[in-house]
Amino acid sequence: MDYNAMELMICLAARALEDGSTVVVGTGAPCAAAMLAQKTHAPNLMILFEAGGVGPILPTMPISVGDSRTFHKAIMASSMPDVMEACQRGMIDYCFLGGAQIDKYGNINSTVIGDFHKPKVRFPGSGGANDLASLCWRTMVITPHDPRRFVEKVDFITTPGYLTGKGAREAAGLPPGTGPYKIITNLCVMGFDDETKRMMVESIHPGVSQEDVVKNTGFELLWAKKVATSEPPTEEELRILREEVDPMRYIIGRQAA
Amino acid sequence: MDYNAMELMICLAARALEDGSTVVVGTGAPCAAAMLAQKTHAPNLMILFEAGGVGPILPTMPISVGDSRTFHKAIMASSMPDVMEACQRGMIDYCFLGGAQIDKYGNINSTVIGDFHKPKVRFPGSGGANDLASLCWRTMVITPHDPRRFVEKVDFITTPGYLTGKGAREAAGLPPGTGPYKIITNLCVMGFDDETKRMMVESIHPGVSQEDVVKNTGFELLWAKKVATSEPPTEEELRILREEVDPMRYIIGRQAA
Amino acid sequence: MAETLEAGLGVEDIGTGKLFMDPDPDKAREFFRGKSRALTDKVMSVKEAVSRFVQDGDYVAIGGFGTNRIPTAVLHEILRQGKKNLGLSGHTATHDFQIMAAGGVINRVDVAYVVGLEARGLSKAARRLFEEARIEVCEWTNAALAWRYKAAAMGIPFMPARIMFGTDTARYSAAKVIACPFTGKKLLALPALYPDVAIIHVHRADKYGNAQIDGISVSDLDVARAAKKVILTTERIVSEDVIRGDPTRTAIPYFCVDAVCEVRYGSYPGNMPYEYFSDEDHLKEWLAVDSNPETLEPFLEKYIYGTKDFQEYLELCGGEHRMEELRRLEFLEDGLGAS
Amino acid sequence: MAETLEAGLGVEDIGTGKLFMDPDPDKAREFFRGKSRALTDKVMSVKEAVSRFVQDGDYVAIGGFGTNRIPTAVLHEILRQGKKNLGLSGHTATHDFQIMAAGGVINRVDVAYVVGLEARGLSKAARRLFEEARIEVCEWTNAALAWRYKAAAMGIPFMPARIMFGTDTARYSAAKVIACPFTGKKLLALPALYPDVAIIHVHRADKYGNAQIDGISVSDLDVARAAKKVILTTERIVSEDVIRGDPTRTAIPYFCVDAVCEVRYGSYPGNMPYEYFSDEDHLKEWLAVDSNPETLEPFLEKYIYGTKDFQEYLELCGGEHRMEELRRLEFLEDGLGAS
Repeated sequence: MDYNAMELMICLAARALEDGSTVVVGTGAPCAAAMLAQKTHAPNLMILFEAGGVGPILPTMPISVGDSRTFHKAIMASSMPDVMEACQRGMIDYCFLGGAQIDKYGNINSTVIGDFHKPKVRFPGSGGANDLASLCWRTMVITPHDPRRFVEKVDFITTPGYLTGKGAREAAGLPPGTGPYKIITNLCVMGFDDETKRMMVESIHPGVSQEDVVKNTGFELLWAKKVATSEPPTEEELRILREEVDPMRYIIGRQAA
Repeated sequence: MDYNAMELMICLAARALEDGSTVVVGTGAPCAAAMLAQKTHAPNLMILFEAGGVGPILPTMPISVGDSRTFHKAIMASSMPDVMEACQRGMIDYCFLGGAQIDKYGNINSTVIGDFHKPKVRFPGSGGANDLASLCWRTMVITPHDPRRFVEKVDFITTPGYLTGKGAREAAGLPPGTGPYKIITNLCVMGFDDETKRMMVESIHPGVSQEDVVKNTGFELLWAKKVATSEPPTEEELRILREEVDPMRYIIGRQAA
Repeated sequence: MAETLEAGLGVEDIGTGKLFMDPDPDKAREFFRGKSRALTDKVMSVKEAVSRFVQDGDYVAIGGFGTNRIPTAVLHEILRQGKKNLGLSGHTATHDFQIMAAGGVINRVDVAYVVGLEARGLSKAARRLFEEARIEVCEWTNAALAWRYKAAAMGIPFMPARIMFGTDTARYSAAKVIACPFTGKKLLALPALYPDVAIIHVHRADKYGNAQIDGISVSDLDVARAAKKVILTTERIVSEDVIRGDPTRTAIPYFCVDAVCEVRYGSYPGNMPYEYFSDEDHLKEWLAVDSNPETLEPFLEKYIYGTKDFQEYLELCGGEHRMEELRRLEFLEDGLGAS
Repeated sequence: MAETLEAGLGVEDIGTGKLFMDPDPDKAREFFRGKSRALTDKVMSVKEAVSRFVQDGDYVAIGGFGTNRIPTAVLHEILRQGKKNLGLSGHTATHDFQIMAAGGVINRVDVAYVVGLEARGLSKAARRLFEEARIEVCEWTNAALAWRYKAAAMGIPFMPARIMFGTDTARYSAAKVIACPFTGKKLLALPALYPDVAIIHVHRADKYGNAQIDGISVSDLDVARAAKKVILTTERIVSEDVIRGDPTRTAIPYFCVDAVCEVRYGSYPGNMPYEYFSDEDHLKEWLAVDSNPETLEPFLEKYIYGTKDFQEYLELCGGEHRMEELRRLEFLEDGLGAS
């Protein structure tokens, strides 16, 4: 069955979300992934938005993480501090992030390219990204895969990955046991090596070569002992994604890279 | 016109409350005083209760500072932290306290008589008293006047008055500009001397002698340059107090000492 | 250590009291990581809830405000099941404290306000616990306990505050003094309080534990979030649609909650705002009998140990007829008299 | 200073950013002591509110969330009155930031999220401010600004938190690192943020400023309490009875508020929950024109400088007819399409 890279990324992200867990999502692909997970293997996945929406029944894709869709028939229309404090308390399992640059430890830049005081490019800044990546148990990243994004050294660490390697998060003061979990791109799925906390390729998408991945990554990747081929979307996943999650093709109609 | 000591105390307390100010009250005489003030010179006095009631239209005397009367037709039914934080922020002008013992600096004991670990008498403890006296601008005390209550040294400082004198509150860490304002008893009204922060008699109730006050006080009092005679309740005050504030005579029917 | 404090670099141990609960947010995070987030039916009897979620030795926080919106049925069941060595947060604990003191189920207490029933007078049974030194005590204030809950609800180990300075309340607490890193000012550091169990009575909840409270919430939003386990009693169990129909009104989300027990008149003899007023006659009777162990024992036997559940207690107290009177009082239907 | 930190005795200055606002709670207390607590009629025009309560140089906090429940009318009026050198809290400031950047009224910003409009793209006009170094910047995060407001609302000079560690976000912030006096763990100290003015759009308020918000409150409960002056715009002014009839619902009490302005559709082109959805076409037009000063100028002239008030702006944007379409979108009356 035909599918595009965005559909595959959403399906892979959805499968990484365990049933009975909690996830803070943004708009776009992460939200689609969480909705797909709810409609497939994880009916008890609870979705939160950082602006205060808790457990909505999403009628359509939100445009903003604070718009009225994010608390449509929700179990609670709360506040930003309430949601951030649930994260800090340890109640939130997953968060989803993007970014302009990411390094081999999963550190993310969404602030500036170039000098901070007179940047070449100014991006929005952390928003809630730093908070969620600091406080939620597992950070998921969905991002296009190219060498301008996957860089040896990010211009600015907006959001903590594993910083400089194993133990660095805890030494810096972040809650233990947290950190990047899966990086899902249009080429592959990566996790992190337990010993070094460096990014490690776990599966490569169908039709993508190991060389494609290397070529599009600006740092040296680690490779799992057995690099799998990413499981393509099932017919059922695609049907739900296309008919129920994103019938207007807001997300799945986009270019993934 | 005839009146009893409790009625006088309530009237004197009411008159000390400025219009357009905010006051946290408890049950009993303080609440009656605030209600009387609202119905006489201070229509814009805003009453709060520490459990969360803000700006109620009191239909009757509350029995508890958290009962449903305390937020009857209120402008907000909030929470204890919200009210306490308004105090800490500096938005609350007055609070009212009582206590088992009080010393010449206005320090109050409502915790124990005797040894802390095996007390002769155990009282309820601070409740919100310490908080309110620490954070509101002016602390009012309404209490019976006898030598067991007005003591040289309280067994336990539950709630800070001026501690050991001028500057002691600020040195200890309390917000500047706060402290006991008026002590209203069945014998007299006392304030605090600016230089020493010791309790100072400002007015003596009609029919009470200076000697009565001295005899009933376990420490040396200061005396204002001109000790006035406390202004008795007016006819109008008594009418409102008896007909509108406390028609069931819950409070004004009590013994003041 | 005053000098280092002045320099913005100090910690002063002013409190000599015992810290009953660990304020470490990482230990709490480990617990919360394992706590269920699933939307499952948590409706059960009070008996089952107490049996499953209150263990001997647990530290308990009670919602409401002493005689207002209190979870009486659970407190009675704790006595009936003979729980032992409970700790208690005495955050304006009045009738709730009186019940637990009478039942001898507590051995330690963080005190803000206990032993009194506000204007109603003092409980002798509760005082005896202290005067006979049968309970470990640590002193605090209402705001201190409120902010200790809030720190825990926020997932931080302490909350700075500007209270308690200069007093024996601080001296017999477990607070510390720190200097503000920005202003150099002294601040009281209040350790986070993560109760083992919170017990809260609400107006309505769905079967998952999403709950609404009408009127003041006292500290219950923070208590429910701070506690490791939460037992809700509710005047009414409502459908999920009621909750989702007005999500602005949700005070406690289901993922904080472990048990949902429907207990009509569950705050009796306390006041339940917009439902029924407190039964002042019955509270007076409590204060009278608990002045003496010899009158207290048969009273407890009659109303608590000798009843099988809260429904039987309500019947002994006048049942629906009395509840109707208290409803009329709540709604001021007989004029302004409150008792 | 890592060693003293380990010993629970240190303060580490990790932030090199500028602290725009004084976190001293005693200075704030002095201000709040003088703030009116009287129930007075505060209804006035947006023009009067901005003229009286927004001074050149003031530091401003905006309620809502970027394109949701934002006080657009006040932002336009700030441009129209040519206010200068404002500071801004960029707590997910999206369209609000875009307006203020376009108008050149701000010269410093605490950034959590600015220049972007979430999924809609980036504002070039907003980016130019940074890329041409025409604005002073201090970096934070959404939670950091939320908790900075909360510290101020609570009347304490800082809030401990567990975020930002190890990042350049912290390095370009004005946060400090302290050690927990109880656990020894590192905590980020976030300085209290007391804005000079908060501007918040709500669903309904009475003439005194008692206000209700339907749906998420984002940080507005804390913002309203933390700010020295508060301007409310409201979809509807309601009678005091509406407020007193359901006091559980009051989000902002009148004593925080200085001005109440009735502005129907006041969040346009943003979303107002339960009222109308965002006008994505108009927001797209904004993003298109602000990519270039030459297209931006006539756009601002047409929609803001050339209009006398928000009502005229609404008329230019399609008036009641367009608002009715956005109402239908909000209520999903034409199916699931959101734009």
